[in-house]
Amino acid sequence: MSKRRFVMEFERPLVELEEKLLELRRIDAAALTPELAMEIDTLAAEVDRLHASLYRDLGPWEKVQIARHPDRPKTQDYVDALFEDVIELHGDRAFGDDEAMFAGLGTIAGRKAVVLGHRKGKDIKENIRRNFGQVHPEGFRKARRAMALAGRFGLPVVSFLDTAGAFPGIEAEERGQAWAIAECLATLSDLPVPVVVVGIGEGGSGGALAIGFGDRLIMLENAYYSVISPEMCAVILHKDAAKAAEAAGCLSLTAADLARLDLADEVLPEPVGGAHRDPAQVIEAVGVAVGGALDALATTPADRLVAERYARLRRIGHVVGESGTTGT
Amino acid sequence: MSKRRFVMEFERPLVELEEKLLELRRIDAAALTPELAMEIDTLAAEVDRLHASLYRDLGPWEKVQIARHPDRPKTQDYVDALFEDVIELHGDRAFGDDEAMFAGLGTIAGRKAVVLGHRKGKDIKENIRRNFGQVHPEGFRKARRAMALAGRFGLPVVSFLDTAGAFPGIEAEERGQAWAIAECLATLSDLPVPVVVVGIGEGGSGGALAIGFGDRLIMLENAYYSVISPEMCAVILHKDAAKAAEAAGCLSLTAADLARLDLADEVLPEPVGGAHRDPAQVIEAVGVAVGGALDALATTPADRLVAERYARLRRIGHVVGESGTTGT
Amino acid sequence: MPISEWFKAREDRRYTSLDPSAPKTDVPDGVWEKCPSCKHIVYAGDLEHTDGVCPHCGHHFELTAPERVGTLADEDSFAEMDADLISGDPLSFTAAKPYTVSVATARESSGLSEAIVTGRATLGGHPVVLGVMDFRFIGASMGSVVGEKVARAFEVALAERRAVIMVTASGGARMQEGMLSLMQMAKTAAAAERLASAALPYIVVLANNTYGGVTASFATLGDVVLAEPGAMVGFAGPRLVEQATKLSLPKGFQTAESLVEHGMVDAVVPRAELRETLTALLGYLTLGGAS
Amino acid sequence: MPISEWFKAREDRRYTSLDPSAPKTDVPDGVWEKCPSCKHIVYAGDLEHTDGVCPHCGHHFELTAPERVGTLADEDSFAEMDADLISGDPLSFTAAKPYTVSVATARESSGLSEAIVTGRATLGGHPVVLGVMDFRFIGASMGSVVGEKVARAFEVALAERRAVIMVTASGGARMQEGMLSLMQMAKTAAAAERLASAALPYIVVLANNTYGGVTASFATLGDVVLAEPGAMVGFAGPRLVEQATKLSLPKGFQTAESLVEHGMVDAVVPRAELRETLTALLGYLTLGGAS
Ligand SMILES: [Zn+2]
Ligand SMILES: [Zn+2]
Repeated sequence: MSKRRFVMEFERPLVELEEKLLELRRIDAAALTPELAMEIDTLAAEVDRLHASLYRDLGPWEKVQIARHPDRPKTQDYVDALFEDVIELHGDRAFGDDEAMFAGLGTIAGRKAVVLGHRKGKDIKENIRRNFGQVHPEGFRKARRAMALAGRFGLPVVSFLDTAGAFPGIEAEERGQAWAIAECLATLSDLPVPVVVVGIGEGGSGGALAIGFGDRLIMLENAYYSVISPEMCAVILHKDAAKAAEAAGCLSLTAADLARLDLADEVLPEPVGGAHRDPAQVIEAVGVAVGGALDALATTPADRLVAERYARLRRIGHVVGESGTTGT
Repeated sequence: MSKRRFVMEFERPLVELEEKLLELRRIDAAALTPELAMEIDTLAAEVDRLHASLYRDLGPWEKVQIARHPDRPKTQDYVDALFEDVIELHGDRAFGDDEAMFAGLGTIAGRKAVVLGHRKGKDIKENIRRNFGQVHPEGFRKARRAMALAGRFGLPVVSFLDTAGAFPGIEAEERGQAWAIAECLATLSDLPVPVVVVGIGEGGSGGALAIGFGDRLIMLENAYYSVISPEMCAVILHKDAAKAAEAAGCLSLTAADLARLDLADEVLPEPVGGAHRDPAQVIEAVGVAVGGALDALATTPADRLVAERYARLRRIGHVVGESGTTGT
Repeated sequence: MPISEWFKAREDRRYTSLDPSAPKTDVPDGVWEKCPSCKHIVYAGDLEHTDGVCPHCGHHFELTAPERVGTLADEDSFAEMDADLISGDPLSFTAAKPYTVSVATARESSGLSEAIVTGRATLGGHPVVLGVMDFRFIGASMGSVVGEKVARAFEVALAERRAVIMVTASGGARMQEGMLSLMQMAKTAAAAERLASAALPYIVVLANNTYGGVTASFATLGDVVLAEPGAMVGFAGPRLVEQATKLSLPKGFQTAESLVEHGMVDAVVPRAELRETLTALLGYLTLGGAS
Repeated sequence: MPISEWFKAREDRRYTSLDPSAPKTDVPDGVWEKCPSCKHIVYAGDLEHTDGVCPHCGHHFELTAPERVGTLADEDSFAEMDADLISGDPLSFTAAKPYTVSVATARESSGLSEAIVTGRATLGGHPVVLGVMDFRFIGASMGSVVGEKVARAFEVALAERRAVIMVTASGGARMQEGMLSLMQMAKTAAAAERLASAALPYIVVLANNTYGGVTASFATLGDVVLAEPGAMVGFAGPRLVEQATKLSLPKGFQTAESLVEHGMVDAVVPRAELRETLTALLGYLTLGGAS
């Protein structure tokens, strides 16, 4: 990589040691005293030790940081690598085309599908155009239009989640952010085709959920999916955004948490340090998982798909003192 | 009427004579010579003669002027007078609420219905708010939403036409004026409930048609319905808007023309001079006609309604050299 | 606690549907309240007669769920459902205070088992399932129990061919149940969609204030969506929008009135006309819905 | 005149679908054209090889209906329908000149019977009904015959379970047939809606320029709506908008590219990729449509 390496907060102690080591190793061989050489050896061993421990048993907050890593593979990377004959479909037919939302047709492992996904940019310029992956109502309405197309023509839906959340802007509110999300939820709920969702990065609240539930939920190991951002949760609980790490721990937002809560069907491991360390490998694993899910769902009749999706949703929730029969 | 009487172009010769007569009659009895008295009698007879002839056999252009008369009863007058328990429904659920389009629920002669209509204002202030009855895309989308509601809940649709046309504005174009109209047409075409349309004033092109076809078309005698405004037609044909009268004659846009072309099912007579001379009578006649149409359609099963509406549309058009069988 | 017990437990809080002669609001006789809108000091006894509408400026005070049920359901018609459903603590959520404590406190102070009360009722003679949220219960946030009760409300209506009326107020999804709360959005929207597919009517009344996961799920999916005057409704709260955009908010932002202008709400209906309007709407929307 | 005769009658105008070795465009060899976009002088022979796209700037020259059929339909696959349908003069419309004269002149100069050519074809192997409008015929305005041919196109597709592809260009409804023209909007939209109800695919290609009653009816009802680069598309024409609003129009107003930005069009597809894109789309949309 030619550009400067992006350092996540929790990596800083390691990176500082690495830089110190690099500096010591730049010392001219002639000036190298035995003491210095020993120090270098010690430091190198420490770096190795820290490297090994740091990325083992990452906490929720560390995973959130990895999920947000700017070099993490994005929806576009998955679309480009996994799908052939991609035709992007633009616009909501009412107001605009939201570049924070991808909608299109594509073929994965021979299966034709409608593809949806939140779109973050690769650099600041693209991020501004894509509003950092934060969708406006017209983006959700575009997604809904693509869902309807999928339903009409019997195409399964593959959806990639990677957003901090729906955009909390003035115009987004005025154009009915909540309405647009709710309509996506209703449409997804009885779409008569398989819906496979992949959490590839951030899964921020309603903005993720709008294209974020279906018949299978596949999560990357370090992707998160949460009812609220850890920062905002920390503000509400402690009036202190700095306590986001603690909040992240409370929210059960990691892929492993989702599997434990029976929400995720599959968790795909990432390379040590995160998906950005080896995007090709991760993308391939996602391709295999999506292909498998589509294969498994392909033969289910539409009405059973919809009935099972509803049953799946109906099971979600933790209720005690439950009455034996519904509503009586 | 306390406000100054609105004079239509074609009424001017009559109004000038009337004013002259009024002036003569103001002359002091003492100053009245026998010659003057005779002149007054002659003038009065002339006024009577002109009055009788002017409003008999009105030409298309005169009818267009009557259809545009500011005191002509408007959608709101019909809704207020003919419907009970009116609940207005606002908004398109995507962008805005267009005050140039009425959509709501109402009960006419015991029959519950969805009511639509273009809305002109009573004065300049209301006209600005209602954009002079010229609808934006959000107005058509609101109408479409109300149509869908009618379809879902088995409510017939009663629609009042009174617009110079869809608004030809920059934002109206940008928000998809054509798309919004087309979607109305598609939705109306297979709505599984009776659709009764009443031409009460102007029927300007696509903006009227968007809520302007169905199972019955009732036209007021001086209402018009046209593919293009006479003025714009004149510009295209003669590069001269002043030749609108001539263009109006070419376009077959009067209620009588529509009946002749088999497009209108019923033409309701207006008082001499136009509906504004006796709104209550005209509104009542419309109520009777709408009630009759709803009664007649009430027992038709939904699928037959839709099939007959399609057949009705398919018959429209004048084609020669027609092949015997469809498309072969 | 089932609402019936709640009624019994609080002799000073009774509703027209139970005892028309009793006072309607929670405020004890003789107490004065300051209207947040016009700043007038209002006698609580007067608020009882107006169903919580300020006699000076028309400001709509928030109603508790039982109060709201009293203003809407036909007399003696309300039969609560699922009153025994109670929140668990699936995430063992403990931050400032344990979630279990928050729930216990809310139950104690509100006298309700959860943030929504649902039940069969008639409204103007029409059979409905009525759901009413209560902001006093952890900001009427939607966790598993709210989601479950909403879903069951739609399912009962579907099975018995009733209309559904939801009076909403909520701060959003309940963060203490994490992703389980978020998924209640999908669950409730799915249940509403099934009702819609059966062409049964669903009417929403957005009350002050309705935000987040509730607005972005079942609360905006009504065939008709009404709002109370002055109700604040949105997805992201005004403070968040201000922070995120560094812009000052336009006048009337997220008020019911501006939502009508922006095409999101069918009508703003004053509380005094709400019952009548709902009755009329049910008359229109059930006509063909049963066919 | 059926298109087959038209092909025979004009030996100098042939299309890939009939004779791949023959030149494709209407311009005789050796003639030069000035590109309206880049002002380059373009050799007509070059335009033949590019299907009418300027080799200097990519400007898309308008194609005649037969040319367009040639660029899209599989070789020898196009079988025209309803070529014998001809306009009457239902209103006896006579203004600057009689309508009958306008029609006769248009037939003579275009060699077409009306402003749209429709027919069965295959496109990339997919069975379709293809409709192509031709601006030379009274501005490709929609009167009774255009409406009838469009409606029949949808009906044939419905009966034979084909996809429909419409390549549009039009000044709008044909005023010389008055209300009969306006009603063709409803008729064509109704026919498109019936195809949609049967889940058969309908794809539109908006070509320069498409306005008025055609845009506001079948031309915008496609499952997928594509547009050619630089195509001008709208309801009201730019001059009318300027007159009505007294405002200067924004840059790019009503261009295909701005329509994508405003959410109205799925994609702008260069002519060189159009056939391939349509083939791919048909592959996607027919998959489950037949079930
Ligand atoms: Zn007050
Ligand atoms: Zn050029």
